[in-house]
Amino acid sequence: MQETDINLLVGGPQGGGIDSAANMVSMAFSLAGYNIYGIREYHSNIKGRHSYIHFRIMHKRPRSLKYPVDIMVALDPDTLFEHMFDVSSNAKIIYDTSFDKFELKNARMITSDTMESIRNELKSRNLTLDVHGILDYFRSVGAVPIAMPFDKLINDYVPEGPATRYYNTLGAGTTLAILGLDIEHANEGIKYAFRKKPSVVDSNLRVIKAAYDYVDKSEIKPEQLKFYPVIPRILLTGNDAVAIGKLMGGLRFQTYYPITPASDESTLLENHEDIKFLENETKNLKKGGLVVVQCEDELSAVNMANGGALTGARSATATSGPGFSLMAEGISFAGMTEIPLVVTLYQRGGPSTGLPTRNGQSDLLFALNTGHGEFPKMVISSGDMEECVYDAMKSLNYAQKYQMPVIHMIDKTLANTMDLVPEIDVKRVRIEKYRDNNNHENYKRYDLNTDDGVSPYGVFGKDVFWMTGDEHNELGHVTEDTSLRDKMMEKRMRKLITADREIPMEDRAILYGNENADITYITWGSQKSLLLDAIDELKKDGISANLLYLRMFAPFPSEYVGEVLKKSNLIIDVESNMTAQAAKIIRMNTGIEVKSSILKYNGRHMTIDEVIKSTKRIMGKELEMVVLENGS
Amino acid sequence: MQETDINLLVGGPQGGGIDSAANMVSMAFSLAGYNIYGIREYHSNIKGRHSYIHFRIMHKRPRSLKYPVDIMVALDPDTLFEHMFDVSSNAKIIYDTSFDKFELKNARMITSDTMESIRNELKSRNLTLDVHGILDYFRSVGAVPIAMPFDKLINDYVPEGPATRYYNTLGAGTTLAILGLDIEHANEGIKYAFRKKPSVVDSNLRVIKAAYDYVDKSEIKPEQLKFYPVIPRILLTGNDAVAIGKLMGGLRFQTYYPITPASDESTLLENHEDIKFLENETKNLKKGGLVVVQCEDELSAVNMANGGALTGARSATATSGPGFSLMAEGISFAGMTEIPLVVTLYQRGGPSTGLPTRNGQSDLLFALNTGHGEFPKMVISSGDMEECVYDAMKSLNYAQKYQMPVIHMIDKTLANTMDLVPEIDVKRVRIEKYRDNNNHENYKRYDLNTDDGVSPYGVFGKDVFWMTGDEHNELGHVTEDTSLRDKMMEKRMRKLITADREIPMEDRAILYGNENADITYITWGSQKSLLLDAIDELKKDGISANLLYLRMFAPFPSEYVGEVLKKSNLIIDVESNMTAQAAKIIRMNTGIEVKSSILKYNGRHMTIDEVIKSTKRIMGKELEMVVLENGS
Amino acid sequence: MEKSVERYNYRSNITIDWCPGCGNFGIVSAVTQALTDMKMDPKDVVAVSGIGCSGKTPHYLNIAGAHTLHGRSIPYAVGVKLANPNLNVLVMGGDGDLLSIGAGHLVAEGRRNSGIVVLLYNNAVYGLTKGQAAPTMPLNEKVKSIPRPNILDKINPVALAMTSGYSFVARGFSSEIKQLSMLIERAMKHKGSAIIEILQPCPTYNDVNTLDWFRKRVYKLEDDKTWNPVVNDKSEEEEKFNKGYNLSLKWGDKIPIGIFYENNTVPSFPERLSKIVPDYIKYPPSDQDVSDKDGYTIVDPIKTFIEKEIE
Amino acid sequence: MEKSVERYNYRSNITIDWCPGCGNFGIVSAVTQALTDMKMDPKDVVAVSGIGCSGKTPHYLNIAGAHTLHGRSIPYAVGVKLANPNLNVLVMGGDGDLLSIGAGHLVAEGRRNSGIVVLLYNNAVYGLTKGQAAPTMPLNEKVKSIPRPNILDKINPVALAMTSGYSFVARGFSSEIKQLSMLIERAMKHKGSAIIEILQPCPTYNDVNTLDWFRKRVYKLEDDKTWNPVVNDKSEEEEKFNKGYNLSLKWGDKIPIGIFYENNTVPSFPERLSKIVPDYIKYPPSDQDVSDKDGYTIVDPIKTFIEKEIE
Ligand SMILES: Cc1ncc(C[n+]2csc(CCOP(=O)(O)OP(=O)(O)O)c2C)c(N)n1
Ligand SMILES: Cc1ncc(C[n+]2csc(CCOP(=O)(O)OP(=O)(O)O)c2C)c(N)n1
Ligand code: SF4
Ligand code: SF4
Ligand SMILES: [Mg+2]
Ligand SMILES: [Mg+2]
Repeated sequence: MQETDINLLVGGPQGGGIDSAANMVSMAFSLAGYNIYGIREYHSNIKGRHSYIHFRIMHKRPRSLKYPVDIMVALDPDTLFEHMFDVSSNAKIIYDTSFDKFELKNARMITSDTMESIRNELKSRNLTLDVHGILDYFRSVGAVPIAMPFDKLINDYVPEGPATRYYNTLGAGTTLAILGLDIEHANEGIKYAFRKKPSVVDSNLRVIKAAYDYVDKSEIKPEQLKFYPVIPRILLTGNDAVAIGKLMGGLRFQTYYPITPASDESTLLENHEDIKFLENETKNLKKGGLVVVQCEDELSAVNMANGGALTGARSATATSGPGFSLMAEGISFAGMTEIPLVVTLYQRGGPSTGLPTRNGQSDLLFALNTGHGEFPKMVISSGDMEECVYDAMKSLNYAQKYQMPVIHMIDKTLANTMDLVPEIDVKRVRIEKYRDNNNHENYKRYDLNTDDGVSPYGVFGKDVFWMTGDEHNELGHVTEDTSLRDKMMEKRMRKLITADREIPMEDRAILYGNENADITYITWGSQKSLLLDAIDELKKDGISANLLYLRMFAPFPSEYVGEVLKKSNLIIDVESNMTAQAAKIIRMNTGIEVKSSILKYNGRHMTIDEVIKSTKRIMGKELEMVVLENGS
Repeated sequence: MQETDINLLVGGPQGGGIDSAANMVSMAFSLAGYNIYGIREYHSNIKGRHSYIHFRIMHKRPRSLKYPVDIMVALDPDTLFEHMFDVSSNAKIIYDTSFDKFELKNARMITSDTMESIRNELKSRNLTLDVHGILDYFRSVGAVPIAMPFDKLINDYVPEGPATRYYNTLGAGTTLAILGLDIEHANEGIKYAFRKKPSVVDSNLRVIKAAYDYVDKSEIKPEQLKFYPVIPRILLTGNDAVAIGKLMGGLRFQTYYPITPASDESTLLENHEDIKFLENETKNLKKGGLVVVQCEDELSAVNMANGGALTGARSATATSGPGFSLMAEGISFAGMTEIPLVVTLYQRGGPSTGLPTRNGQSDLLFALNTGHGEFPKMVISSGDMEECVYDAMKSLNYAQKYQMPVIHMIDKTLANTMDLVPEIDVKRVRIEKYRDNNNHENYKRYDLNTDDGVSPYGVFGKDVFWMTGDEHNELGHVTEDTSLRDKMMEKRMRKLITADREIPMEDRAILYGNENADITYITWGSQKSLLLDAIDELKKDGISANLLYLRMFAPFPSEYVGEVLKKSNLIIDVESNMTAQAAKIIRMNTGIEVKSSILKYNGRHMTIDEVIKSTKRIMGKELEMVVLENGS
Repeated sequence: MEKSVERYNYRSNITIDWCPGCGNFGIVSAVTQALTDMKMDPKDVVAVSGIGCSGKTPHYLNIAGAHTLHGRSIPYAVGVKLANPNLNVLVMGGDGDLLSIGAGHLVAEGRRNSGIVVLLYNNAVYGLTKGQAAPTMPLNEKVKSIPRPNILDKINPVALAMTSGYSFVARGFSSEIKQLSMLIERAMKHKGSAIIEILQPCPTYNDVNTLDWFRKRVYKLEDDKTWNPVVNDKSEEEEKFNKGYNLSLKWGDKIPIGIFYENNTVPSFPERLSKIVPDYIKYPPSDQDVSDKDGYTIVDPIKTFIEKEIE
Repeated sequence: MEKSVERYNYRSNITIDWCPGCGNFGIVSAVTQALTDMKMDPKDVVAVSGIGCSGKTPHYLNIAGAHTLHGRSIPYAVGVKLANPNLNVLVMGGDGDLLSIGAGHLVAEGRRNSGIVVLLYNNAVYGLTKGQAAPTMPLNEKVKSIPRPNILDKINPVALAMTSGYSFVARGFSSEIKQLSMLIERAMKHKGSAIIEILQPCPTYNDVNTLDWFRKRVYKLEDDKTWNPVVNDKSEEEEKFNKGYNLSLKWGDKIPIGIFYENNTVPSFPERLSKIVPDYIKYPPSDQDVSDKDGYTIVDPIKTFIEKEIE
């Protein structure tokens, strides 16, 4: 029997409970022993516009998503139109009977541009511009629309209404019923999804019952789903994972200004200022809470975090592109004054306000070169949940050890990925502290007598010292002396050489797969796990591929990357941007030009089908660069 | 007879009138038919700290400075100490008799770090730690100290005092007298230097007389200076030159927030809001003044300039590193919304506040990659006065033609260089306007129907249209449609390809000198003219060198640069930064690694002597990278 | 402001994607009402916004619109206004936009008095980023979108605007459309910079300051016939300023809406510039020729910067 | 603040490079006087400045010093204060620094009330960048360093601070060292955030507001024995606020210096945080252990973020 591999899409209006549906489905499947992997797509809008979650459910842990999907749940008519090309033949499409009368032109929330292409598409197929037309289309490709009387069903089980509030649960519940999940799992899913709103649990449970009863009585034949034993896991998004990692890594002072998709991290932290500690042997330690400050803007956020770090507190901030642009000056200051600062940079679709809720990997060169003048900084990137957790810890470590700003990059896709992660290992990463000052009498903040460039770190409250963003002497006073200036510049930059020497290669670049493959993929960020899946897929077609996965851009592992690529055959760079930024950085550091690339900049997550198809086009020399287009 | 080539240094306390002295000397020499080239060095301080001007005077136009100097004027004792290594054997050193009793330890304004190295130096030579010691040192190397009773002399000629106010004129006047300049030229110099303070002209003229009388009566034998006919020239600094170019180029709206070394440009413009027009044929044109706004900060400056540009006004702002860091978000917005914005970026010593009044070329990679997301921008750089003028005009042209932000880079050395420039050519650069909109009925701000990526530019006041930093459709309304997104990204980036195709190579990269030289220098910015002089010098030693001079970093002339460098032998990169940024950009774009470099990051201007010496060390394979150290 | 149009639809045909019941709908109505009443040529009015739910407004209006950056609407608006002082420039900003990230510009504009009209949408939350506390939410207030009572105190927009130097300061309410449109019209006719704080329910995130909550509390200043906040002579300035300011501090069971202060004796920035910049109003930066018929500069660099020439 | 020292020299041995006659010398004297009077342990006081002539102050003091970025001294100070609420944090900022580029932070700090002490050096110019008009220079004023009368209006620092919510607001004069040191001491003892506008002659650039000009005009509020600006009970708040505010508008032949307003009923941010963050004052962020003896985390991720676990 083939392994279960379900691709599912739940779509509906923003504010219509897609999130709860996603949480509920995830929990239900995980209780049946499955793993899930999902990504949310939504507009920059509070209520009404089209939003959806794309899921994949497997027993082994899925690491990528795939089109077409096997089941689609449409909580509004817009979903049917928006995803007309996203379903497989055979797919089941669950929707509300009442949509039947709906005309495309009344779908107010579909933007005019998208509307136009849908209209053209339907017209070209001679289909009517309404739900009938789209259903005809689905049928024509072999998909199976399943109409359900949403309102009636809900009213029967939850007479107090309003029915619209339960569409999400009904849709999700029906999906679970069809997929053959036990109703108990579905119920647990509800309890989890609404854990913060206990008052609505009961009514939602009744809706689940409605869904199961309906499927039971209908002609639909539920799947035979195998159940597996459950192992402990945590359902995390990238935002969650970074928050957890930061707290574990010793973060005690976080500043932020709200911005998508970064602020979910800070909000989570803000709700957990009351830290729970491990019990063993921490009895006599000085334990306190976490301080999270919502600032007036990002200028304040970055500089306030710098200020916090001056007291010895592990400090960080988190933002995305527009906020990061405002932080350049503060980052340059941290570099100059050797402040351990961590900035978590959540990339979204740019430039400017861009696509504020969509994916992008277009801030890499900016992060690498941000801030005026020359100063050491580290730029690291995570590509999956575990890396989010442990890299967040390591970022704080690096910042402390090398006394410099560390930019930790996450992309929106990863931030909004839902993944079931096996238990977190509290002993995986050791916490490393700054080099302590033990000369309180004659403390020199910027002691030049250091081989590795790192001077002992004194802190306000324990030491009297000075610091300034002007060029300074060892005491931290302003100087314009030419030779001291040279020495200070060299001392600061030397720390980067130290970091380059000390940090193990597996934290910087990893070659996954066979050294002698036909294809070498290069990537960073959220495409990592997708490409690992792709390599497995390609193997089935007899194509061998490996992956040079980049995790650290400064200091850049030039030598290693150069060596790997020199041995490579066809190199394909895979990035969610337009200008292949990682490839540029590779060329700048190694001279090697990567000619082939698979790029995506429409703001949506990459899916494995499009990557594999593009790979084959590149192998067939049809194209050097392929731009991916999946997603609604 | 050898050509006159005088290297002169006038030093004294900040606020002590060094500027006026410089202006006066320049004007006096220029009236004698000479050319001058001078650079100011000063602390970030208003009054008291050491400041100096380093000059070179020749009949043919000098393009670089040289140590050691032939004459040094010390307006305070500090100058003697600070410049102990900067004088040639034979040099004349003019100073005040009263300094004689001065002890080094009383030189409060010498920073402790510099103080320490001077002290060590004197001690190691067994000299006393006072003016006697330093004078002994000067005598030991063959220099000629000339003591003058500053106070007495001034009191005799300007009894109303205070004498200290006239030290600068006395020092400068004495220099002119010794160098054999006509007193009439000196007097004209005074009138020019104090043109804005007519009330002090007379007393300064009397001080000039004092100086000339003194030299006359002394044993000093003035030089025999040849006088040349005078041709019309303008005494410009880089700041002036950019201001003039901008105004000629059609600038009518400039915003700024004060910052060194940028604000002199804006202040000059602010004082000339009343534009004077050329008379021919401009009778019926709509002519008005220039608006300059001092803003509350750089966030306001960049965005207000963007706002101004939306009305069709040619708009710009000017700043240096710290302010530029704050402009990243506004530049990304200009890129996204296709606003013709010019930012003049005056580089100073970084990072952070750094060396606020010193030189640096360390903002190049930042400028190139500034702002989150991917958007087209142009980065150009000027290297001498003429380029400042005409590049300022071209920047405005490029911004208009390609509707994108243009960053025009100047370094502090160039900004504070004093140079006599032959008349400005008002017909050198044609003014190019944005592509006009002539479809006012159905105007689409971001019309996709364009081969070169450039859509007609409508302006507020003439057209109703929308614009947003979000991804948008042709009308300028927000869209998140995937295919429209791709098209808009491609349209915007296409403009850079257009610019790359249209702009002639001489505006982007120039190879000066013989194609087949032993050495190929690479540089940008203020080292241009110095290296041209160096090439001439080296020729005398039988060494052939040429210069690949870079003027445009985005779009980068990769092909041309690659071709030139492929043919080169020993390539030496010369930059005023630590990480050889231009060389990195070259490698990123061509794959070619430039291994040898001459770098300077102590904040002071490069001098030809140190460059030539370093070149020879590199040729002798003694070193690959040389760090320059001249300057006080 | 001389051009005028009859029967123009100031609403664009873009779908509004604000939540049902959002106070912003009322603001759009009031703006279009004012423009209609003033028969404003749509080319002569520019709507400038930042980022937020409020920031979407310009797209919904059929006048020139710039939807700019979070917090930067005022610099953009001032840029437009000073480069072309003949335009009417409206700023539409959220309370987060104008009072948090943009507070520095809001204060600076008081000193400049460029002649823009600022509409400050006060919903006490950051709408578009999911309901965090905005600078207008009082200390210890708990709305449904925040997990614990607000730890920051509020700033009073009317008091801040008056202190900063705005020469026209008012407060409106998004459901009092007639008064609001009157206020907008008055603000647009005022020469200096004007600001109108607009109380705006956000039913999605703010369940304290609801429509009803406001309805019960607001009262109109102009209903008191003795209320005259207009300064036409410097001698009235101190008294009227103090009255308006002290009144602005009232907040609670009764919330005054209307004009708090209008000072016609402060010259606007364009008026100040006119004294320095030749022909500023006639040929502002937006409207000049910068080249001759052959495309060359018309500036005489030597005469303009005369003192720099030698010989 | 419990530790204290006897006979400590709070002046560092760094050469001061301000111009002769600069008012900043008086400010340094007043600060060291206050610290001496309070016997402050130098490790417990942090001086935070921005960029400007004013920004150099921390180097001249023998206490912990952070000379930060132009306009950002308040965020830095707040970062230090909130990460270690047991420190005394003094901000030393220019009028350009705090009221122009940093005005947004100045306003926001009123809402936060973190308990920092802001010394605002008012010389009406941008000293370090050669004398441009600062936001404290009135409209049409012409000092020697600007080529034409000021085209921007001034902002009133005391009025702005009160409007923003500072719970201690005063004005001093750099030549009234005794009063100024008293004001600083009072401000440091106040729990919430305090601000002191300090009138400071800049003889190099400002030839209008000279030492004499100020000398002739200033008078001390405390000389009027009936003057009591301190609010210890909410009921006094409105009246005392209005009095202080209205007084702050007086400027001309007579300029009041002293305390305008002190409100002890507004909880400071550390007090607010103490209610949420466990052991905040005892073990603030600066003072916690974050790893066990083997160097591993002491945080239990599951218990802390419990709702995220499955099974
Ligand atoms: C520099 C920057 N920081 C943060 C954001 C994210 N952001 C978008 S809207 C918004 C706040 C919206 O609140 P408000 O200004 O009150 O407007 P409202 O949505 O309530 O109308 C924020 C913080 C951004 N777009 N840019
Ligand atoms: C971001 C940034 N912009 C501009 C500057 C340049 N700058 C240095 S000091 C200063 C103003 C100083 O004025 P003020 O704050 O009043 O201090 P003062 O010198 O008068 O004490 C400015 C604009 C800077 N350092 N950083
Ligand atoms: S979130 Fe609030 S402000 Fe935003 S649209 Fe919805 S109701 Fe209006
Ligand atoms: S410029 Fe003014 S403020 Fe600065 S040091 Fe000199 S006198 Fe003081
Ligand atoms: Mg709001
Ligand atoms: Mg000042």
